[in-house]
Amino acid sequence: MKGEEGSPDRANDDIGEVRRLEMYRMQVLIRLFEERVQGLYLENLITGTTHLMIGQEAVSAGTSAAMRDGDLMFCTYRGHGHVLARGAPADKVLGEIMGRDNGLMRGKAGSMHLTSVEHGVMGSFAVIGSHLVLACGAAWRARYKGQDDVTVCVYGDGASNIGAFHEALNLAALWKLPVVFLCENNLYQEYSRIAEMSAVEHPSADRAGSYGLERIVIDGNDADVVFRAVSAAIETARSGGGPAIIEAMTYRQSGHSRADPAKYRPAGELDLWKERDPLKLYKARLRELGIEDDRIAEVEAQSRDAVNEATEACKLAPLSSPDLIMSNLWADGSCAWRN
Amino acid sequence: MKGEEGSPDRANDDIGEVRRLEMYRMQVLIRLFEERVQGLYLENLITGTTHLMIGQEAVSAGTSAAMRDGDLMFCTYRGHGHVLARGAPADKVLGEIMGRDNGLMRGKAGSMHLTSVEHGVMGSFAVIGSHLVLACGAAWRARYKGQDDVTVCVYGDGASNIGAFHEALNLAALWKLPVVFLCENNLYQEYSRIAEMSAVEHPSADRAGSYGLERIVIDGNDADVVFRAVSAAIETARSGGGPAIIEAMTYRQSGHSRADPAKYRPAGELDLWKERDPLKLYKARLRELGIEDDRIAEVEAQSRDAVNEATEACKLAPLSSPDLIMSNLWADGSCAWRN
Amino acid sequence: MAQLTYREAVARGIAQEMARDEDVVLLGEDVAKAGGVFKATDGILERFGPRRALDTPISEQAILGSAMGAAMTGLKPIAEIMFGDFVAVCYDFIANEFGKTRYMTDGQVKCPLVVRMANGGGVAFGAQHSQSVENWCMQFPGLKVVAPSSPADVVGLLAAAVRDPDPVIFLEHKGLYGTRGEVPDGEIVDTLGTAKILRPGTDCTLIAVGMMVPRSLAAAEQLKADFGIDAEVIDLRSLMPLDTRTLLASVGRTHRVFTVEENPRVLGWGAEIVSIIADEAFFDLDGPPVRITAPHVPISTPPHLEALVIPSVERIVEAVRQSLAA
Amino acid sequence: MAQLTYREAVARGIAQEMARDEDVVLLGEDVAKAGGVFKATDGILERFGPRRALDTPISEQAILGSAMGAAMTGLKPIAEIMFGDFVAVCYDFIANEFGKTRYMTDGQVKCPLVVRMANGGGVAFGAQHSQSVENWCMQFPGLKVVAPSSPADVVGLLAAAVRDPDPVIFLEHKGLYGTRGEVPDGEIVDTLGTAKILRPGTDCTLIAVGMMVPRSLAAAEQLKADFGIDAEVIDLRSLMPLDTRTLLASVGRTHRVFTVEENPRVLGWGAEIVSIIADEAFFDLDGPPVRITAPHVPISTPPHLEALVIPSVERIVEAVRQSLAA
Ligand SMILES: Cc1ncc(C[n+]2csc(CCOP(=O)(O)OP(=O)(O)O)c2C)c(N)n1
Ligand SMILES: Cc1ncc(C[n+]2csc(CCOP(=O)(O)OP(=O)(O)O)c2C)c(N)n1
Ligand SMILES: [Mg+2]
Ligand SMILES: [Mg+2]
Repeated sequence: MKGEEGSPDRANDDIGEVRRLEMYRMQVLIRLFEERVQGLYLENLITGTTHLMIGQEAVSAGTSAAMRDGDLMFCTYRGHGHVLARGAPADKVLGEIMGRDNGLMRGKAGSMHLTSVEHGVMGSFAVIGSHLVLACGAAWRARYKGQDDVTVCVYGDGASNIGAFHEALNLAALWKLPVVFLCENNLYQEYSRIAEMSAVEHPSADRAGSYGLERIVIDGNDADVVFRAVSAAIETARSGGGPAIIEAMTYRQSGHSRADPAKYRPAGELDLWKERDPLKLYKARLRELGIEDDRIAEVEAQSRDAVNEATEACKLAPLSSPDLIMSNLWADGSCAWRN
Repeated sequence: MKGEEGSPDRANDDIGEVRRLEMYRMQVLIRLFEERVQGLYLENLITGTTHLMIGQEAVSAGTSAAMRDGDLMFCTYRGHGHVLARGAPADKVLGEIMGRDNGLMRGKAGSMHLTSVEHGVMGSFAVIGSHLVLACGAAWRARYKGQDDVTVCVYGDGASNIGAFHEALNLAALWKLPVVFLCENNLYQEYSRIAEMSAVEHPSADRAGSYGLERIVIDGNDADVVFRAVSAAIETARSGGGPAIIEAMTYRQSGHSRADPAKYRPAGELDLWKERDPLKLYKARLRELGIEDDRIAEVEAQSRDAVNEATEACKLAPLSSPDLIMSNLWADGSCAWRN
Repeated sequence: MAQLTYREAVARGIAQEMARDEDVVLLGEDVAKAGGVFKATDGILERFGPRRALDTPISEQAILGSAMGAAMTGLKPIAEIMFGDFVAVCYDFIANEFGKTRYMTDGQVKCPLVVRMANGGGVAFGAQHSQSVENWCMQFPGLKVVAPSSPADVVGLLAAAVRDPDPVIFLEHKGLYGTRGEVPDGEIVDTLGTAKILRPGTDCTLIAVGMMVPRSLAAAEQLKADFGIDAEVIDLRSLMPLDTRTLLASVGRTHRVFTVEENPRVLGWGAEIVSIIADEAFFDLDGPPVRITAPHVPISTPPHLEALVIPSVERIVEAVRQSLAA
Repeated sequence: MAQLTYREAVARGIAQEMARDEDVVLLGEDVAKAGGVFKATDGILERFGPRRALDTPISEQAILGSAMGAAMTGLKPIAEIMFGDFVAVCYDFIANEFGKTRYMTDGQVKCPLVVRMANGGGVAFGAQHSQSVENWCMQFPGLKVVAPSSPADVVGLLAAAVRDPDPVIFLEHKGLYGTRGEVPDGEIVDTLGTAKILRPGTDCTLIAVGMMVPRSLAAAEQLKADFGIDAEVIDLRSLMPLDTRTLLASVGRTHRVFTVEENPRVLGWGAEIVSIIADEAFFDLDGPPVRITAPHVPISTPPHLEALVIPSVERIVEAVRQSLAA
C-alpha cells in the first residue's frame, strides 16, 4: 500500500491547511448526511432503497478534492457522498432521495441514480458494470474535442468481476483515455466477502497488469492518501498519459442497503475498522498538524447546519410532481411514441 | 515462449512415434479437409459461411492428442479441425458443412455450429465469449459429480477482449475448475490486428495473473509443443489443481471467412508464416527423427483418401430434410408452443 | 396445509427439488450464505451444504453460462439473476443460447435449467430494478417462461420447471414476496403451460400474470359490486408455452377480453395474446380487445409516482367499465 | 439521381452526416480499415481519418457504452454492432441505459447516438446471425427503432437518426445489402416515425419492414394478377415511433390487415400493430387481422431450410388469399 505519503508532516505541505479543513468538513458532512438518511428512513420519510457509505467518506472527500471544475464523475448507487463532495447542495441531494420536488432530478429517480451535470456528476448507475464503459466514452469525447477534463469512475470491489470491467479497462488503456478508475474496496459485494469471490486478493489492482497499467492499492480511509493518489492519476491522464486504476481499501460501516443488519460480518471486524474510522483519523491528523480545535469545530458545525437545513427544506418541499412520469422521455420533453 | 520442449530429440520420447504419426495424419487431414471445403464453396456446393483454419492445424492435432476419451471440448465457429481431431468422421463433418442429411446435426446448423457429443465436442459457438463460461459449467459438473474429465475451451485472440472472458477466468480460477482455456492467437480478430486491439501483447497469457494463473505462451505451429503444454495443463486440472490458460501463437493462412481475400496482411507476413507452416515443420521433424518416408506418405494418403471419400459420400447424400425445421426444439422432439 | 409467504414458497420449492434430485444445484449472487437478497433461498445452504448451493461473483454471464454448461453435461441448475432487469447483462444466453442449443444440434445437446429472477415493480426500486422481463424472454423459441402469482403455484410451478427437460425462466414477483397463501403439504408438482381461471365470469375476461393477478381479482370484485359487471379472471401463469385453449374458450363465453399488464405498453405479452384472440376468435368478440398496461414510460422511483405508472385496481376497473359501456 | 446499392447507401448516409457535423463519429469492429464486414462503411476511414472512424476490440459493451458516454458529453456517435444478434452481449444499454437516462435524470442527460446493426436473415448465417432484433429493441421507452428497406430510405433515415437528439437503433437488412435503387443527389434527410404506402390498394393492407417489404410488394402484384386482390403495401420503416395514423387510415379503407414479419411468431412487432388495430379499428375490420410470420422456431442454416422458415412471396400470397376467401 502506498500509505506512507499520507503520514502527517506539516499543514503547509502539498495539501495545505485550507484543503485539509475542506476535506474534513466534507467527510463530516457526508457522515451526518448518511446518518440523517438512515434516520429519515426509520421515520418513513424515505421510502425507496438507499446505500449508505458510512466509513467510506475519505474516498469521496479525497477524490473530489483532487478534481477540477469541469472534470466528470460517474458513480454507483452508493453515491451520496461523491455527489455531495462534488458540490451538489445537500438539500437537492436529500430532496431527491426523499422523492421531493426540490431534488436533483425533481424526485423522480431517487437515491440510486443521483445526477448533477452542473457539478460534473454524470450519473449514479445501478446496473453493475455499465458506468465503467460510459466513463470511457466521456473520456474519449474529451480527447476528441481537445478538452482537458478528466473523467473519474468510482465503482465497487464486486464490480471488478463483471465483464464490462474488462472491456472498459482494455479500451481505456488501448485508447489511452483520460479516465481514472477508482475502486472502493469495502471488502463486500453486497453480503459476500469479496475475498471469497475473486481469484486474486485485490480485484481491481491485481488486474492492472492485464491492461498495462500500474498496480495501485491505497489506504482509502485516509483522505490525504486518496487525494494524492487521485491527483497524480488525474494529472497523468490530463497530460495525455492515459488511464489509471486505483484500488482504495476502505470499509462500509453501514449495511449494504438500508435494511441490511450486516450479520455476515466476522466478530470484531466492524470494531477494528471503527478504530480506523476516516473521520476520527483525520481529526487526529488535523490536530497533530496544529490546527486549532475551534477551527475544527467550526467546520463540524457547518456540516451539521447544512444537514439540518437540508432536512428542514426537504420536509417542507412538495412530493415530486405526477407530471414527471409523462415527461422528459424524449428531447422535446414528451413521451409520445405514436401519432 | 516455451518453445524448447518441442525441439526434436528422439522418436521414443514422451510423445512417441505412433502419436507423432497420428498428429501428422491429423494435420494433413485438416489441411486437405479445409482446402476441400474452400473448393466446394467455389463449386457452389457449400453455401453458408465457413471459417477455415489453414495454418492452425498443429493446435488442433496437438490438443486433441492430449485429451482423453470423455474429456470435453468447446470450440468456436473456426472449429472444423478440432472436431475432426477429436475423432468425428470427416464425412459427417463435411456433410454438416454442406447442409446434407448425413451431417453431424443432419445438416441443420452448418459450419459454425459443429457439435458431436459422441466425440466430446459439446458445440462450436459463434457468439464470441459465450462458450468460455459454458466451459466453466461443464467443468463444474465434472467436479460436482466426481467425474475426472477435463474440459478444453478453444477460442481466439480477439475473444480475449470480451467481457465473458473475464467472468469465465475469474470463476474458473476461484472455483478451481478442471478446465483449460486455449487461446489460438492467429494475430487477427477478423480483419483487425489483435496487436492494435489489446492493451497488452498477449491478450490471454498476459492476463493470466489477473486470475492467479501462470502465464503460458507457446508455439502453436508445433504440434509437439501444443501436445506437451495442453497435456500438462490437463494433468493439473484432472488432479484437482485448477484451470490453466494457454496462448498458442499461430497464423491463419486462409481468410477470416470464405470470401475474405485478407488484403489487410502486411506484405511478406503470409510468406513468413508459410515458412513456419505447421505441416512442413512437422514433416521435417518426423524425418529428422528417422521416421521413414513411406510411413509418412502412408498417413498422408490416409488423409487424402478420407477427404476424398467424405466428399463423394456427401455429394451423394440428400440435402437436409425439411422436417428439421419443425423438430427438436423441445425435448419431446416437437416445436409446439401452444395448445 | 400451511400458510406460507410467496418467498417461503420459493425456498420450499427449491428444497423439495434438491431433496428429490441430487443433480439439482443452486447458484447466484448471495443465494447461499445470505439466503438471497429477497430471502427467497433462506435455509437452502444450511440444508444442502456449500457443494449444492453456491454464492457467485457479480458475473451474470458466468452464472447463466456455467448453469448452461452444467445443464448440457448432466446437472439441473437453478440459477438466480437477482433482479430481472440484470438479465440484460447476460442476455446472450436468453436470446442466443438456452433455447437454441437443442434445436441447432438436432437434439444432441440438452439444456435443463431454471433461471429464477425477481421480476416486476411495486416496491419503489425505480426504472432499472422494476421491469417485467417476461416480455424480454417469451419471444425466443425453445425457452419456457413461467410467472406464478400465489405461494402454492410457486412451489408447484417451480417443481415443474426444475423437472422440465428444457430451459425455463421462472419469474418471481417482487411485489408478491411478502404475500401469504395456503400451500398443501407434501410434494407439489404443477404443469407448465396451463392457465388457471381464478374467478369465473360471464361479461368479460381479464388475463393477468404476477402482481396483476390479485389486482385483477380485486378489480373484478369491484366491477361486480359497483357496476354489476361479472368478469372472468385468468391467471396466465405460463407465458411460454401458452395455454391458448383456456384463453380462447373464455373469450368464446364472455366475448370481451382485457389483458392486464404492468409493463410499458409497447410489445408487452398482452400484444401476443390480443393478436391471437383477434385472429382466431375474431367473430367471438363483441368489442375491441383492450390492453391495460403501464403508460409507455420507464418506472419512476418514489412510491407515489410508481403507483401512477403500474395499473391499479381503480385503473383496471375504470378501463373495463368504460370499454364495456362504449 | 444515382443508382446505389443498399450498402453503398449506408456509407453515403454516414458520410453525409460526418461531413456536416464534426461531432459525428463512427466506431465498431472492423468498421474503419476494413470498411465493415458488409462493406457498408467503405471509404469512411479514407475520407474522415482515424480520429473519426475507429476500429474497436471485440467488446460490444465497450462499443455501446463508450458511444453512450460520448453522446452524454457532446459527441454524436454512430456505433456498429456487426450482427444484430450480438446486441444480446451488450443488451444492458438497450434495455436499461440508452432510453432511460434522459427520463430518469429528468432531462439533465442526453443520449444522441445511433446504433447500426445488420439485421435479419436470408443469407444462410443460421440461428445466431439472422434474427430480427427490432423485436428486441422496440419495447423500451426512450429508444427509437428504424428499419429501412430501400437505398434512398437508408440515406434519409440514417441522416434523420443521426440528427435526432435521442438514441436510435438503425437496422440494416442483411438480405438487402446487395439490392439497388435510385437515390436522389444532394443532401437527403427523411423523417423518423413515418410509414410509407408503397402500393395503394383497396382490398387489404400488408404491413412490412425490411426484407419483407419487397416480398410483400411482389406478393401484392401476384395477388392482383392471379386473384384480383388489390393489396395496399405499407413499409413501416420506423417501429418506434410508430406511425399508427397511416396504419389505421389504411385499415379504415381496406378493412383487412396482414402483418408480414420474418421473425419467429411470438411477440414479433406484428403483435403490437395487431393489438392497436384490433383495439382502435375493431369496427373497421371485416375479418381477423392476421400475422404472417416465420414459424416459432430458430432459423436453420442451409438456404433450402432457411427459405422454409422466412415468409416467401408464395406464403404471403397464400395466407392473404386464404384469409380473404374464408
Ligand atoms: C449487473 C448487476 N448485478 C447485480 C446487482 C445487484 N447488486 C447491487 S449492489 C451489489 C454489490 C456490489 O458490490 P460492490 O461492487 O463491491 O459495491 P458496494 O455495494 O460494496 O459499494 C450487487 C450484487 C446489480 N445492481 N447489477
Ligand atoms: C459477440 C460477437 N461479436 C462479434 C462477432 C463477429 N466475429 C466473428 S469472428 C470475429 C473475430 C474473432 O477473432 P478471434 O477471437 O481472434 O478468432 P479467430 O476468428 O481469429 O479464430 C468476430 C469479431 C461475434 N461472432 N460475436
Ligand atoms: Mg464492495
Ligand atoms: Mg484471431
